[in-house]
Amino acid sequence: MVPTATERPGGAELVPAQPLLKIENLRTHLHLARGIVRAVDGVDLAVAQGETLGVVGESGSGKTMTSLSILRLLPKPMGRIAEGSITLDGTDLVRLSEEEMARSWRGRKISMISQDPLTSLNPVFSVGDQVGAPLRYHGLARSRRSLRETAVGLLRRVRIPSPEKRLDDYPHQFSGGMRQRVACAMAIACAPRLLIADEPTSNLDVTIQVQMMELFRELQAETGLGIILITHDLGVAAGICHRIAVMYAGRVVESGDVRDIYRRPAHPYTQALLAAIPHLGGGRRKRLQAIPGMPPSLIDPPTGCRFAPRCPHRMPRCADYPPSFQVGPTHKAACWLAEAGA
Amino acid sequence: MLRMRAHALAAVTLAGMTAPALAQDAKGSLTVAFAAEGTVLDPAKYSAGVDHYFIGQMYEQLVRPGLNLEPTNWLAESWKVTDPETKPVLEVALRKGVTFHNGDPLTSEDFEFAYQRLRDPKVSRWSHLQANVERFEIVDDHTFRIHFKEPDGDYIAQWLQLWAVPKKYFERVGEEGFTKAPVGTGPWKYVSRSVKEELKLEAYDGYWNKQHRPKVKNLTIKIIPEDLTRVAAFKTGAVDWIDGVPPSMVEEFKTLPGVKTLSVVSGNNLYIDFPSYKPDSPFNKVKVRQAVAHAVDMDAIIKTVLFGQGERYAEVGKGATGYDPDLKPYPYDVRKARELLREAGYPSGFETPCYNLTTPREPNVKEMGEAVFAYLGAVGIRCRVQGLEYGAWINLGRRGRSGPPEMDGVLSWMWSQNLPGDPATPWGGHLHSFVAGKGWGSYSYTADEKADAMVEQLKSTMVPEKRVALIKEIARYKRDNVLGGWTTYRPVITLAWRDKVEFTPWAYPGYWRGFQEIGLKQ
Amino acid sequence: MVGFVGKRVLHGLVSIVGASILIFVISRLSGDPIVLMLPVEAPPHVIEAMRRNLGLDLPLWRQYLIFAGHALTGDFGMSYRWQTPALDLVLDRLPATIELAVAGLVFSVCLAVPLGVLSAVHRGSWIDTVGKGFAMLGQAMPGFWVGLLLILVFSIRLNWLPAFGHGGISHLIMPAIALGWYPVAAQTRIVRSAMLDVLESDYIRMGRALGAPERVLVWKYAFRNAAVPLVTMLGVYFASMLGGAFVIEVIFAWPGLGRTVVEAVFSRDFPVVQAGVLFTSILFVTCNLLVDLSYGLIDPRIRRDG
Amino acid sequence: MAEGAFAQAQPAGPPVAQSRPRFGRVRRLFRNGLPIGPLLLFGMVVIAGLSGDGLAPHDPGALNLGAAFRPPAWLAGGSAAHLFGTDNLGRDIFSRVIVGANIALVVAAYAIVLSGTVGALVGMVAGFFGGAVDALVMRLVDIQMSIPSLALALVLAAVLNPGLSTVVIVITITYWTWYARIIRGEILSLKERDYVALARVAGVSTPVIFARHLLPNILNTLLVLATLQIGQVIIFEASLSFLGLGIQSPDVSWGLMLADARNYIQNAWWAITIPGVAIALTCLSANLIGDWLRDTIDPKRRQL
Repeated sequence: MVPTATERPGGAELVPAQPLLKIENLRTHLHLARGIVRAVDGVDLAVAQGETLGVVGESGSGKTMTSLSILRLLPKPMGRIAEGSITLDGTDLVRLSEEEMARSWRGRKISMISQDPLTSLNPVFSVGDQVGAPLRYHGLARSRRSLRETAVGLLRRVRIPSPEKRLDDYPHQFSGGMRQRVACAMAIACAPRLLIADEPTSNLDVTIQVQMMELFRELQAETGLGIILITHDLGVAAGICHRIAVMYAGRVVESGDVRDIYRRPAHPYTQALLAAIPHLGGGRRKRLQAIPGMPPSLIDPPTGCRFAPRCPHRMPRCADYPPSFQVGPTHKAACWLAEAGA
Repeated sequence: MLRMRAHALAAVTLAGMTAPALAQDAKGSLTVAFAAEGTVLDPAKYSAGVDHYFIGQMYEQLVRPGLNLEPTNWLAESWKVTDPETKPVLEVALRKGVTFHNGDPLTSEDFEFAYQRLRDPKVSRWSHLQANVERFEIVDDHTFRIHFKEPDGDYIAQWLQLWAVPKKYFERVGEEGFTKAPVGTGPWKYVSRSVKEELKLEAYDGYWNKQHRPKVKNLTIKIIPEDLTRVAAFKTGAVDWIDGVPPSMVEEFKTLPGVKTLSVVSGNNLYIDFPSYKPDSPFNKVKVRQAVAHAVDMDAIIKTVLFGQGERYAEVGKGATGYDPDLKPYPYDVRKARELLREAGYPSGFETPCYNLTTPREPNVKEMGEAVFAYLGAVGIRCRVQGLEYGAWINLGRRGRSGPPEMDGVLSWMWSQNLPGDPATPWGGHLHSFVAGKGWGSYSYTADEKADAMVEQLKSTMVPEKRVALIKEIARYKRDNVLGGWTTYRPVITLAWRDKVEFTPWAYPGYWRGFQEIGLKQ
Repeated sequence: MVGFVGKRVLHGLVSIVGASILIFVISRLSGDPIVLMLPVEAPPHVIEAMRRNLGLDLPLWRQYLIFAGHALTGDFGMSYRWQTPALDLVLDRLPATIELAVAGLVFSVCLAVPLGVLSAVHRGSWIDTVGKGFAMLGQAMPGFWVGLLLILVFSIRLNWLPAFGHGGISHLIMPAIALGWYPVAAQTRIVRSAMLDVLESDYIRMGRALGAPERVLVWKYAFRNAAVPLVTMLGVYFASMLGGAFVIEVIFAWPGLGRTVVEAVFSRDFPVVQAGVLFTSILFVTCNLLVDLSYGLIDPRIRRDG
Repeated sequence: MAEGAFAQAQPAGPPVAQSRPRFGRVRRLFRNGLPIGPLLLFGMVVIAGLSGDGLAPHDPGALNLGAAFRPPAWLAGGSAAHLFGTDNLGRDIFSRVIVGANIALVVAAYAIVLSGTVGALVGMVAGFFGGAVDALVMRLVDIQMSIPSLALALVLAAVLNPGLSTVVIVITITYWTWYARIIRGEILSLKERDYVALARVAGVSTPVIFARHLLPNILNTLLVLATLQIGQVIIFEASLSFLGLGIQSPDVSWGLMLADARNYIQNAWWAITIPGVAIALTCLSANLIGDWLRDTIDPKRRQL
């Protein structure tokens, strides 16, 4: 069931029906010895209930730092949220204390699946213990026996074969795909509202990737779970996301429905990314275009459009900082080229 | 048949010895601590003086030194030696009514059994002491005679050698069984032992000597070699009696409230030896040896290095057989020492190796050695000091052996004359010249015919008066010519116990650690 | 699993036999024991008789064969000094040394683990420096000196602890401290760097993302991973405890094997030296083997392919 | 495919040099500056040591029975003549501590050089050639490792008649296995590196491979091992001297001073405290320098 987007007059961002998560003007800085890295430099995002938002971009574009900001798990002591708000179900997470964040939000309302299944499970504890852990953290476990039953249920839900027998096995006795499923079971243990999946499938081979996507879709359908899928792989994003946000150098340069982004990419960077995806078939043998140059340093980022130095359509106007132009009902792009179509 | 005049006193049964004092059963328990541990619990297997600490509590001999060191008949009611100069026969009459801890009565067979085991080199390490005994004759249950091939003065000097061991019990339980549960006639009965940790004893109710007996039921002897730890154990009340109060703490212990101390000579005789037998060695000249005797301020060393825990002696210590109060040790006189060196042909002195024992067999023996060598250096006998731990030290001192090069300089040495002391055996070992294969002079660096003759004669002098006179003569000759080394001091040990403990010190066996009479004040 | 154990046991046996040969030969060179056993005035023929009696006049290799032959049947010869079977002496004293070595190890681990974890969790803070400083101090002070000072303060001055002997826990405290303080620095370093790695791992960040309280994360999930490298080294540290016990036992009058061997060396009591050192190395080899086998308990991955 | 943080596949037995990509980064972040304090402290010990008894105000061996148990200068009854007071024989403790530094350095220097060279050579040979040689060496190392070091030292010292040279020999025999084991591990990991394999393929002779490729890396580790060993050697010598089998008087060593002073702990606490503090400060500074060296030169060696 694809959520219907309703028009919000004048809003730059077409807001989905019931906003689950709303990020406004988020700035997250890393205070390092060599200077302040403005990893996230004014990001606006939103995720609706039951919607999957794909956050796409090269590494260092700030997508992971954004997800860590949502969970308030920035690396201590360097990471700090300088500005902006992250509102989930009406509560601004940035104002919460660390204890409160841990006690009632992390793992309870928001949870995460990390990238590498090999290392995301504790090697010296049984799978049953780790899957049951979130329930213990949030006081949802009545007795040991009921905890085991819940854990078996969770494992069955993520399609782990004969879960009762595997409860006391250890992570190294599971394949990569299986381990990611266990991680997923841990993530949904307390029926969270939002799931942040940081490159969940990049370490898996393709067949497993498809199964994982299938799993996410089922979970979402069942629980109305909001999902933020962070990936550098546009192909994977296309498969599952309802909406896509493309990030470059700490900024959202384009966002919109998945159809708009793939058919009518308005921002040169998005166009370049799409050109870099190898297409099966498609007749013409097109050489894959690599994007020249390197993403800018985030310590003293260039003024104006940050993609300008690598942008084939560079114009003098690009020296000024391009606002987000509305190029479609739910489609925005931060590029002067898009100004014409607004 | 010349009766033993000197021992006439001994022949008479001591007044009151057998009067049955009302021996109420002893109660209570006491914990004491020794610095060193006896190794064996079988008198025949005794190897060194330290073994007396345990053997002395459980076993007894025929004769022993009394409270003021005079010879006292113990298990022997009376004894006499006939034809002491030609073919001596020692006849002993045993005390009646004496029983072993397991109730067996003491009889002559027990002593014959003890004699047989002492003769056998596979059992005893002192088999050579029985060399002069021809045969052992049992007259009746309480009388036996020992026939000698030739006169043997040492046999008498060491309390007639034999320890009472229960023959029937030993043969029943065998050697293994006996070491696990030893039985003797002594005041203390064996309870249990944990090597290096403790020996538990119990007062023997049926003990024959009602007058001198323990007045406490249980005794635990703890073994704490480390001085500091032993003192801490005493101060914290974990133990009520300790031996070997470190010299540096004797003054402090004397002032401690509720603590009594006793400082007594330990029976060991220390001296400095040098190769006077070697013609090419400076110590071959008597003037050099006399210079050594004058060069060291032994009294200052005793006062500071040994904290007063030493007693000067000239050849024979106070209380020992043949002690001559008129024989004085050499005075400290640096000018005389240098003059003697000049006369001996060494105006600017000479270099010599000096060997010092570093293992504390006697308290502060290492520091004492260092101090002596420093004084020698001051008069021109310049020492190249080398420290030796006990094993290496004994190996170096021995004459006529393979291994490390012969001792070629000044050597800090010691030779116990036991308590109350008899110099015959020690002189046989380091005054008499070294004779390979004969057993004379095994650690001797002296070669003097006159001294050799006198020492050999002493060996066969059994008549006490003659023995004393001969010892005095040898002592004077030894002192004047500084033969067999220069005598320095006899170590003094200090014991300490709490007021609540009633302790009467007996010198032998156990070298003051015998608990013949110990108890708790009621 | 069996192949792995078999190989290790074989290595252990080779080490033990090798150790027995090494100690046998060296102790034989340390001078003549007869002179120390017999009284000073014993005549030469008695000395020769004793030497023949003990078989010390035979060539060295034959003496070893006789010793090895008897040792296999449990007869390690009679102690020259105590004149009791050397084996009994050693076996009586071995438990006390094990007790002390274990106490020392427990003390050092109980100190090193919290220090290591805390200084890793609070890296760079004052806890880190104080922790490391305390651990470094232990590595800079000879055990016997620590022992002496402890006796001076806690026994003589404050009279809190018994200065000697063997008995309840109170007897164990000071010797364990004197023995155990030395390896604390090295153990802390191992736990600290292992902990630093683990705290940055994905599964810890995953745990945090699931709302785990910091205490549970550090002391349950992170700690067991960080303990693995320390456990692998426990065998080596137990051996250093055995070595260190030799001096500590002398000071605290601890009736252990260490003190027995020290005194046996001084009195050239070959049977006791051989039996004592041999059993210490058997103890060392077995405990190393046990530590290797125990990997499986702590680290499940080993169990599968161990 | 990003490589996992670190795969915790634990080899049986203590891990030989286990490389950790992430680890290096953490350490370099916290590379501490030059350890000024320890360098200064150790420098003082070296100066005192090299000067023999030049710096000592009195003859360290001179007895002065009258002036026994003088407290240090800063205490009541102390005199400036004897800065650290005197011991039971009236000898000046300050002079003895200085001369003690000399013995400590001499023992440490000889022992480290000897055990280092022997251990490194054996370790390199065993590591490089492997096979039977390696197995033999490792068994030898195991045999010696299975005897507690102090027990071995005791028996050796009784054989060789105690003194300075005996202490050095005993320490060498005890510590060479430590070097051999670690250098062998280092060689095993270096051998796998491509440039060594390439050199061998290119027909470069073994000694040249040793000299050009293996030795430079080994020197790093040896330097770290040596500094870490200084502290251990001094403590080892002190323990030997304490038992009476180490340095013998008239030579002066801190361990020996402790052994002599232990009976006078009541009358002269300074006699047993000051040499101990000297040992502690020297070892502490040596260990800190060793740690700093290890952190900067060779972060992987954290297990030492």
